[in-house]
Amino acid sequence: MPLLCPTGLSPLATEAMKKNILLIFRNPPFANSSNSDTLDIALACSAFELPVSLLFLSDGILQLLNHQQAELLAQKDLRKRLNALAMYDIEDYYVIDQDLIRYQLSVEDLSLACKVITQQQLAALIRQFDTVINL
Amino acid sequence: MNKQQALALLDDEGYLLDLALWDQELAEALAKVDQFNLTSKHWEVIYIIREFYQEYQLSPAMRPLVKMMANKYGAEKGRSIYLLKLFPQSPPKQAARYAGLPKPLNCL
Amino acid sequence: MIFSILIYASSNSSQTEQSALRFTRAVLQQGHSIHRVFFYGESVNACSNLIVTPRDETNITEQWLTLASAAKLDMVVCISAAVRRGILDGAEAKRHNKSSANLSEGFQLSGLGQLADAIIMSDRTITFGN
Amino acid sequence: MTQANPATLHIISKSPTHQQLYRDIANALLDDDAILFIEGGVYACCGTEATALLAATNNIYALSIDAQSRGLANTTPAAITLISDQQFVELCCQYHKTLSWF
Repeated sequence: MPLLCPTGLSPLATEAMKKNILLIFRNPPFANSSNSDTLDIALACSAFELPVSLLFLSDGILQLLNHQQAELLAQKDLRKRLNALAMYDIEDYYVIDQDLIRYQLSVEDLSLACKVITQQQLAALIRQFDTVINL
Repeated sequence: MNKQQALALLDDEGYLLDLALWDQELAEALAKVDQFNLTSKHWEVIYIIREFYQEYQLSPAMRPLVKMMANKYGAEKGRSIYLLKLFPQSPPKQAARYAGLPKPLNCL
Repeated sequence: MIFSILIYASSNSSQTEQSALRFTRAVLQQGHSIHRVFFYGESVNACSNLIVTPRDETNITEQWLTLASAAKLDMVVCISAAVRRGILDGAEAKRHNKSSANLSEGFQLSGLGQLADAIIMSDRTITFGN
Repeated sequence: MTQANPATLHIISKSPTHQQLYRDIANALLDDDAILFIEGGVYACCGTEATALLAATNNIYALSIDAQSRGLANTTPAAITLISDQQFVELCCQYHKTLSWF
């Protein structure tokens, strides 16, 4: 296996500024803290002018369901903070059509205005980003 | 309220320990201890920031605070320069203190 | 190249910390640099100085500290993840009125901005999680 | 300066028991992407899962130490290249970014 690795390369400042980041939400609400942790990364990146996009993949779309009542479980409602994203200039959200179909959902059932992409478009979407974080 | 009474209600960064205790009078008292004068312009920001928290369960950072000010009070007040004149240390942090909200997400 | 490592392990006993440590060593061995190692989520638990490892098991915290001091690593622990899990440095212990601090010397508590900075400053950010 | 490769290195650390994860990975792959199995992910080497992913990309690796430690070093199919920690680092350099699946 020919593996060649250029050492000592670092991004030029201008290159660094052009970086963009995709954050993937893969877990349902209340499962663990990963959705909340991922959201906090989004807010932090926004403070650093790093362009952020969000992908709600698999059970991640369940985080967006309307009519949740987190307070019944004495939990904070993550959707309130998700709704704040637009105020942080984070407005690029994606879901996959198959995930909607699997749970018999439509975009109207979701609390954010997501772009629906097909399963086949997922790989091309990922390709557009310099960094992907998938907690 | 004297300085000692006020400090007892705050953590050592000056944020309210029990958010439920907040009211306007308390905010004025805290400002007085800081020798900081809350004008009606400051109150506009304090109310905006509380509104933001009610809606999003989050103390806003600078960018959303500016946005929200612009939405509600127009472009002149929706500028970071304007907010920095009112709260010279850091508008999101200082206003969150007087608004009785948690410290904004620690980003730096 | 400049690397940063994000660790998001859900338990101390998992192999994830070990994988991240070995990877970090390999990065350095090959002449690359590590901009930052960022501990997030449950992995902040590895940064407590109260961890007692059975004698016949490896103490991962000590290994991080050894590597960090040899390679001058910047090891940052997410402050909000740490504090809510009872990992406090002196300043946080005082601030929250707790009787003791337990963050191992060699780790620093700081905000998520340090992760955003790491992403911007590094050519590669690698996540180790489970 | 050989930074032209825009492809992704997918790092998988869960076993194929996590079927939905593997379906997501399959959808997330382009044919010039690479897969690296680490930790429990190396169990994919002894089932049909890796073969299914092989249809999507030819670049499949497994971390040698993780395969060896789990008793899989000798049963790993020839199509999967066992690599060292050093080669893991080299792969990260070769690909534009990594995406961890766990």
